[in-house]
Order: sequence, then structure tokens, then C-alpha cells
Amino acid sequence: MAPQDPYSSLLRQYFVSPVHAGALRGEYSLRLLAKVDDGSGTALQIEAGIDEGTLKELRFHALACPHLIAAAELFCERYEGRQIATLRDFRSIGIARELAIPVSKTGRILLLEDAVTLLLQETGNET
Amino acid sequence: MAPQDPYSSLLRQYFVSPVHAGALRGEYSLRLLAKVDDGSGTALQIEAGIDEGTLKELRFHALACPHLIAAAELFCERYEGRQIATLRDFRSIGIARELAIPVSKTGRILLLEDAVTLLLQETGNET
Amino acid sequence: MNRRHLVYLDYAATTPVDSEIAAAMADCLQSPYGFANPSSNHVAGRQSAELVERARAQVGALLNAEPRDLAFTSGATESNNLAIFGAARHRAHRGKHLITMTTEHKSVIECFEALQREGFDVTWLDPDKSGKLDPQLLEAAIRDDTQLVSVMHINNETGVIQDIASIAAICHRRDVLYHCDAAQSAGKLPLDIAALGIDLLSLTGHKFYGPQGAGALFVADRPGCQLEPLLFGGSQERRRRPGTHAVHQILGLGLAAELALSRLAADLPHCRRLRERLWLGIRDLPGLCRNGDEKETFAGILNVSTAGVDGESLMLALEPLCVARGSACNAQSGESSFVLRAMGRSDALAQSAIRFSFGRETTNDDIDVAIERFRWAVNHLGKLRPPETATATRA
Amino acid sequence: MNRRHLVYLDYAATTPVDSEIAAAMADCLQSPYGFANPSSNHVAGRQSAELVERARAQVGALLNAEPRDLAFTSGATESNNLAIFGAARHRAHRGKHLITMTTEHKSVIECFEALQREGFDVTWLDPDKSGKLDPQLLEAAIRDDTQLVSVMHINNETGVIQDIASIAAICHRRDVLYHCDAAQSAGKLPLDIAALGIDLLSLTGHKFYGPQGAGALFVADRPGCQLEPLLFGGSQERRRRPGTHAVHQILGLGLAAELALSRLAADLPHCRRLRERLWLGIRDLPGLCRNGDEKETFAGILNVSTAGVDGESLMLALEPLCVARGSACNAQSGESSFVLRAMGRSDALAQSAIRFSFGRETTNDDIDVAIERFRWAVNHLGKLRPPETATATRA
Ligand SMILES: Cc1ncc(COP(=O)(O)O)c(C=O)c1O
Ligand SMILES: Cc1ncc(COP(=O)(O)O)c(C=O)c1O
Repeated sequence: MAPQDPYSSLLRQYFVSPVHAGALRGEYSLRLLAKVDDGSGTALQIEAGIDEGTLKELRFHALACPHLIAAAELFCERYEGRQIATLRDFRSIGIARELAIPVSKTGRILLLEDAVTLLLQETGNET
Repeated sequence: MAPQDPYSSLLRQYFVSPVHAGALRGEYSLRLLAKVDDGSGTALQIEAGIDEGTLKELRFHALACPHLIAAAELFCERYEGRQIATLRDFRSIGIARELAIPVSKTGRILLLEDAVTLLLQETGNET
Repeated sequence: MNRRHLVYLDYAATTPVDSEIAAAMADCLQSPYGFANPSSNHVAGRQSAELVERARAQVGALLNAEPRDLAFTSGATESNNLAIFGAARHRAHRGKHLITMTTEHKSVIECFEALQREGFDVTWLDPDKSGKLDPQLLEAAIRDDTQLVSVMHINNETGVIQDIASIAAICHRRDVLYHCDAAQSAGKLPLDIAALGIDLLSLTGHKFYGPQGAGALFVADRPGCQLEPLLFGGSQERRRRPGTHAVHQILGLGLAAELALSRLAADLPHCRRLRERLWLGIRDLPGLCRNGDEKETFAGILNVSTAGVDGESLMLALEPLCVARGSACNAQSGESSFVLRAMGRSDALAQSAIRFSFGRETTNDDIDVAIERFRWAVNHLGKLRPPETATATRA
Repeated sequence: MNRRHLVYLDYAATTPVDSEIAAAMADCLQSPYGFANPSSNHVAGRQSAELVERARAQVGALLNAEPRDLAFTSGATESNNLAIFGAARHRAHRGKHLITMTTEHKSVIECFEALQREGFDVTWLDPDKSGKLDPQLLEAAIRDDTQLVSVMHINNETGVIQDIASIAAICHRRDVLYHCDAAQSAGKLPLDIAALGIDLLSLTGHKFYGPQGAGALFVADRPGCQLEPLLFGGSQERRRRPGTHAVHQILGLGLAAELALSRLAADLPHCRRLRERLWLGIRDLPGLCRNGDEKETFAGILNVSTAGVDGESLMLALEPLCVARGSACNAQSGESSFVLRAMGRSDALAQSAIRFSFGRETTNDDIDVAIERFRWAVNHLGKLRPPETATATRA
């Protein structure tokens, strides 16, 4: 019942300084773009710069609530440098926990899972 | 609307020090007693010691609200030494004004008027 | 009349605010952001919301209740209205029979009267001569269509304590909601809501050293115990009670609850000693009798009637004592106490009743002034009394 | 987050308590007998009652109303509920048609919704795009069986000021009661109840530097303007509102009214200057638009929407500014503002709305921090926005 600050300090940090916001800066053999929206204003897009199966650079744009912005930033930070295949195991719930998103609001970041799934599909199409 | 102290300072004074409370002390050619009550607990009795048509001494007893006690005391003080006939003009409303009894409570001292009327009747019977 | 000479023995009408609580409330009012609206979704708002939730936990601890089952209100009058109208109307489809007592506080009685006008069927139970409810009477009054029983804990005029554990048990056995107006007992007697199994309980801060205008209603979290709200317009208090929270008020209520819990053990014997001293000092007066069960009466209240004395004159003669005739609620009207009448007192005795009530800050000196003044007043009025007027003590 | 860095621009949710008023309330709480129950018929009680009546006179002076026509309540939520339920139910035998607006405060809207469920027929008037009610619309909506019209004075989200003089005149001509929720205007705009001919008016202390939890309802003393009470149980407030008076609260409300009267002339231009400064500082931002009529809007509120920006993210980016999304009441739910939707704003624009509100203690520095922070936030979120996302300003 105690009214909590709905934003953890980690969430605030990623929200205020999303260093992965914006467009890709480098040159990559493969550039992928996943765009998703919820039909009522919230929109997320993730760009991946890929070389030899590695996510060399991840960037995002979002018109979204703080939770989704922070989640997108955390995702980009976490998966940069990893193999594409690791995306298969991605679940937004893990990020929700890390950012201490209240259970009632975890639904807000499911769009991130959709975007990642789309990204994986795109890589499948390309390879 | 301002909540007033329902008791004026004069009323308080007569209520706290009713020097005319009690029974007659002197010897008089005529002693009269008027007893009235309202049927629901309030009772007033006034005794008059009379010589040659003069109210030489007036005393009262009361089981009553503060207004009636103070009114009885004021009556006794005021009429002692006067001629019996002056009782004819007695109206409790004058005393109500002097004691600054709120209009909504002036009805409480009508019993005094009844007692005075009775006293007058008694003197009529006696003379 | 000089304030300094006043002796305040009207704790059952309202207690002084504990000085530390008053200071904390003042701090809250004056703090840079303590005032923010707890519903506001910004830093200052969340700080206020935390103050509100801390207070909720403090009140919960006093009652051994889940904090989330408490709704803050503007006082016990509102809590009683919300509980009684809310439960009766919410359960009206199941049945329309309600039970209460003739000696309840007006804020309970008048709700039931209004419900009667709405078509509910109310059984009014009388107390015995000592002011207590015989639980058997309650048991017998419950019918298949009974939905709600409201019986107070401590009576505000006499201090008589009802056996709420038995009452709650009977209600539960018969699947009837039990509401308890604990305005006079919360913070003064131990209360364990969970153990007692009370469904609805009203309290108010100003009866236990907290602020006026701050109360709470406990609503048990169990099926069937739901309320129609009385006020509409916002999602505060889980929609049970909308309106901007009065942060300083709720903070004061919470602190009063916390303080009460730590002072209960000391306050009660203190009151008992004071009452004993007072009673010993006046009991020999002619025509005097005590109202309410001698044993099962809250120690902070002594209610006495004096035969052959007018109540209003007695009150005036008692100045500068601050005491009550009946309760504060009917002080203005000058009616004789319906509580004492229901206990079988004669009208004459009921109208002479004086309630002394005291508490944490009352001293022996206060009691001694009261004794002296009361003796003087009764003697003074006794001298004024027409010689042959009846002074029978018994009703 | 350090309190000192907070900039409080949420005066429409609640104002800070004036420091002298807070001190006077603290004095009252701590004074030897300031706490007594005003219904108690003893010296201390009468002193409290005098404090209450002085406050009543102060509130009366603010409104040019007869003090005796004011009932103290726990705030505007309760005042609105009492006025609307009370009048509608009392006049139900004459007719069951009621009129209000879709942009009223929730504590008005939800009363009418509840009355609809009780069988009343409610006409909901929409404002025009500027947020104002066209009096012709009202005139046309009144029927022979119309009993009550409720239209607020200043809207709590947009600050839009309704033409209550015309509304009152129409209502009077048609023999319909007019209730005005003046929670946002009392103490901030001149209000002359006698001249306006308003029947029922609600106000609350915490919107004009008084305490939370203290309000009043004005009830005109004329035939036909009577109320069924909402709460029962005591003869306080001429039976319109029972319960022990919260003396310190009422005292604070009265002082706030007195202070407001003396500060009105200075407060308004101060707010106007602040709002101008704020608007000039942000109006060039891309996608920005102002909500509510530019002229007939209370100077203490500036409500703006920003296309292509998420409202919740904007709120967080604005920290440590304390501002509001919509109003405090729907802050928690995150719904987009129904007030702006009723004014024809798109959902996207409505949900990005930010209400800046300020007052007596707001400084130019506060405004400058707000400008800087708002510019940063809009730019920050603009950079995050997917490139092709629409940023159309108009609804
Ligand atoms: C037994 C009882 N119930 C209810 C109330 C009402 O409380 P409040 O005045 O805080 O509304 C009181 C006191 O006034 C009381 O003594
Ligand atoms: C227009 C309006 N009406 C009513 C209210 C309710 O006032 P309170 O919270 O004091 O009950 C408010 C503020 O909360 C308001 O802005």
C-alpha cells in the first residue's frame, strides 16, 4: 500500500541519459530496423548494425513512457557486442526486474519484446 | 449567529449570590406564600412579609434554571419596600431584558409572572 | 472568565492535542513541501503520500488491523455514516433488517432513523439499568434478513463498556456485519480488531489527543463486507472516501495512534485513580447517584445525577469547571439525556446528570477543584430548593 | 531527490499554507483551551465557538455572503456532494432533470453519475474548443422539470473561467438552482455571491493558502434552496453538517479567507506576470500548444500540450519541477485528461498535457527554472522520438 516511487534510480538513469538513443553511427555489412507501435501513440524502433553475426551497434528511438525508454536503453547496452542468436532468449521480464518496474506496469515494456522478435525475424530473412 | 454566553454577568451575579433565597426572617402582620410549578420539575415559591400594604420582605425558593433563579432574585430585590399594588404592573419581560435573557429563553421565566399573579390574588383574599 | 482558572474535565467531548503532536502538525504545515497533495505524481506529492501511508500504518498498529483496510475520514461522525449507510445499502438486496441500540451516539442513531425512512426495518435494543446490552437480547433479535448490527464500545455519556467480543462473535455466527463505534475507546482501551473479528470500526483523532476533523473507518477485507460510498469524486482511499488528503491532519491522527499505543498501560490506571478520588470526594452528597455500571465503565468518565437539582443551574454553578451535561451534542438543546432515559432513569434525574471526563493531563489538583466546586454547587442549589420538593435518588 | 531543489508549480493541486496561518493554527492546537468542543456548553466550549463564528464571518466577507448561510465541511469534495445530492434529492418531487458539464471536477461529475443511477435525468453540456460554456446552450437545455445546474467557476486543469454571472442569471430566470464549484476561484478571483445570485457555492481552504481538509458550502437563504443532508448525527452547522468542529482547521480557513481578500488585488497581477514570463519562455518549442481560452483563463494556470511527446515521460523529464498532468485526481491513473478531450483535443495531445500552476509565493526564478527544464525535457524527448512520428500540433 505504501506509495512507491514508480521509477527506480536505475530506471531514471537510463531514462535521462540514454546513450544508445538515435541512429546508427558506424558502417556495417548488415543494418536492420525493427519498428513497432501499440496503435495508440507509443512507438519504438530499434536499429542494429551487424557484422559477422555480431550485434556491433544497437540504437533506438521511442515515443514512449519512461519504462519503455529505459528498457530500450538497457537492452541496447546489454546486447551490443553479443551474437545475434542470443536475442532468441531475450525476455522483457528480466529487464523489468532489473529496472524494478512495478508488476502492474511490466506490460508497458512488452513492446520491446515485440521489437526484438521482429529484429530476429529480419536477421532470419537476411541470412 | 455568534454564539453568545447565554448568561449575562448580571444574571450570573444574581444566580451565584441570591441574597433573597430562603425563608422569611422577620415578623410581619401578613405572610403570604405563592407556589407554582410547571409540572415537569421546575418549581418556584415566593414568600412575602407584608405590613400595612408594603412588601417588607420578599424571599424565594426555586428548583429551576439559572434564568428563573436570577429573575426571582431580581424580583425580590426590586419589589422589597414597594406597595403591594405595584405588583399589578409586574411583567417578567422587563426582567428578561434587564438580565439580557436571550429571546428564545424568555419563556423560561414566565413562571415568575404566574407566582406574582398568585401572590396578588392571595393579598386580595386577605384584604 | 479567566482561562487560567478553567479546569477542563470534558475529555470525552474532545481531548487537548498532545503538545508533541501539535508541534509535528505545525511542522508539517510549515515544511517546504509537507503540504503537497498526496495524489500528485511528483516528488513532493510522493513525499506527502508517504506521510499518509505512515499514518495508516500507525493507526493499523493501534488496532492490530491491516493498514490497507483503513480509510481516512473527517471524523467518527463521517465514519459512522459511511459504515452504516454504506453497509446497509450495499446489502439491501439480501435483506433490510438492521439492529442497533437506543443508547448509541446520535451519529449512529440518526443514520438508522434515516434508513428507517428509506424503508429499512430497524430493531432498537435497550440496555439494562447499568447501561449494558445483554448479548442474549441481541442473539434473539437477529433474523434471517438481518444485515448489520451497530453497537458502540464505550458509551460517550456514561462510559459504560459493551462486551464487543461477545457481540462480534454472535454477529459472525449469524453472518451479520458488526459495526462498532469506537470513538470513545480507540486509543484508550486495548483494541485488537483481528482477534475480535469486527467488520467495521469508527474512530476519531480528537478523542485521544489527536486533531479534530481526522478519523478513520476500518473495513474488514472479507466477502460481504463492502460499502456503497457516501461521497463521490476521486480515487483516494480506494474510492471509499474521495477528496484531497489533509496531510497534517492524517499525520496527527497517526502520531496520536502511535502515542496511544505506548501510553495505554499508563493512562488507564491514571484515570482509575482520578475517578476514585473524585467519587470518594462527592459520593456522600445528598441525592447523588452514579450512572452506569460501576465495574464495566471506562475509567475516564464519571457520570452522576443529583436528585432535586436542575441540570442547567448545576452546570452554571460549576463554572469554571468545564464538564458536560449528557454529551456535547445535546448540550445546546438542554434536553435531558436519552441515554440515561433508556437506562431507566427518571426525567428529573436524567436532566441533572453531569459527566466528568478526564485523561492523560488531568491532575489530582484538577480533581480536588472539581470536588470542591461540585460540593459547593450542590449545596448552593440545595439551599435554593423549595423545602418540600422531592429528592428521591432512585429512578 | 533533494527537497531544496524542488520547484513547486502545482498550486492548483494544493497551495502551501500561508506561514502566518500555519502559525495561528499551531497556536490554536497548542493553546490551553483553544481545542475545546464548540458544542460544549462551558466557558472553554464557548471560546471555541467564538473562533468558529469569527471564521464564518471571515469566509462570509470573502464571498459577500451572510455568515449564517455558510456550512463548514471537510473540503470542496464534500461541499460538492452535499450541494448536488442534497439539492437534487430535496427537489426530486418537483422534477428530476439536472444539468452539468463534461469538464467539471470529478467530485461533481461522479455525483451526477450516481444520481443518474438513482433515476435522475442528467444533461451533460460540452464546452467549446476554448473550454467555455456557451450560455445559450445552457438556456436551451433547461426544461420545465430542471431543478439544478452545476457549472464550475475556474476549471482546475485549464484555468478556463466560466461566465457564472450569465449562468446564474439564466438559472434564476428559469427558477432552477445554480451550484458553482468555486474550489479553484474562491480566494483567487473576486466573488460577490449576493450580486451574482448564486444559490450554492463550494470552496476549499487548501486552494488559497489555508489548510487541507477544511471547506465550506454556501446555501442561499431563499425558498426552494434547501438540502437533504448527507451526514446525520448532531445539530452542528444547522444540521447541514454534523460532527465535532475542527476548530484549528476552521480557524485556518477563516484566516485564509481574510488574507485572500486583502491580497486579491496583488496576487492576480503577480500571477499574470509569471504566466506571461513562462509562456514567452516556452512558446516557440516545436509541437507546443496552449490549452484553454487565452483571455478568459485564470492567470495562475498555464496548461500546454506538446505533440509527439509522451506525457508520463515528460513529467519524469521535468523533475524536480512539481507540475501536474491533467489534475492531481487522475495523476495516478495515467488516463489522458477528459477535460481536454471534451474540448476536442486529440488523445495524443491530451495525454501530453502539463499544467503549470503558481501563486503568491512563486518567484521569477522558479519560472526560469521551469522554462529551462521544460525546454530541456521537450528537446530530450524530441531527440528520442522515431523520426517519422507525427507531430501535428492541432487536434
Ligand atoms: C461515541 C461517539 N461516536 C461518534 C462521535 C462523533 O465523532 P466526531 O465528532 O469526531 O465526528 C463521538 C464524539 O463526538 C462519540 O463520542
Ligand atoms: C474544481 C475543484 N473542485 C473540487 C475539488 C475538491 O476539493 P477537495 O480536495 O478540497 O475536496 C478540487 C480540488 O481538489 C477542484 O480543483
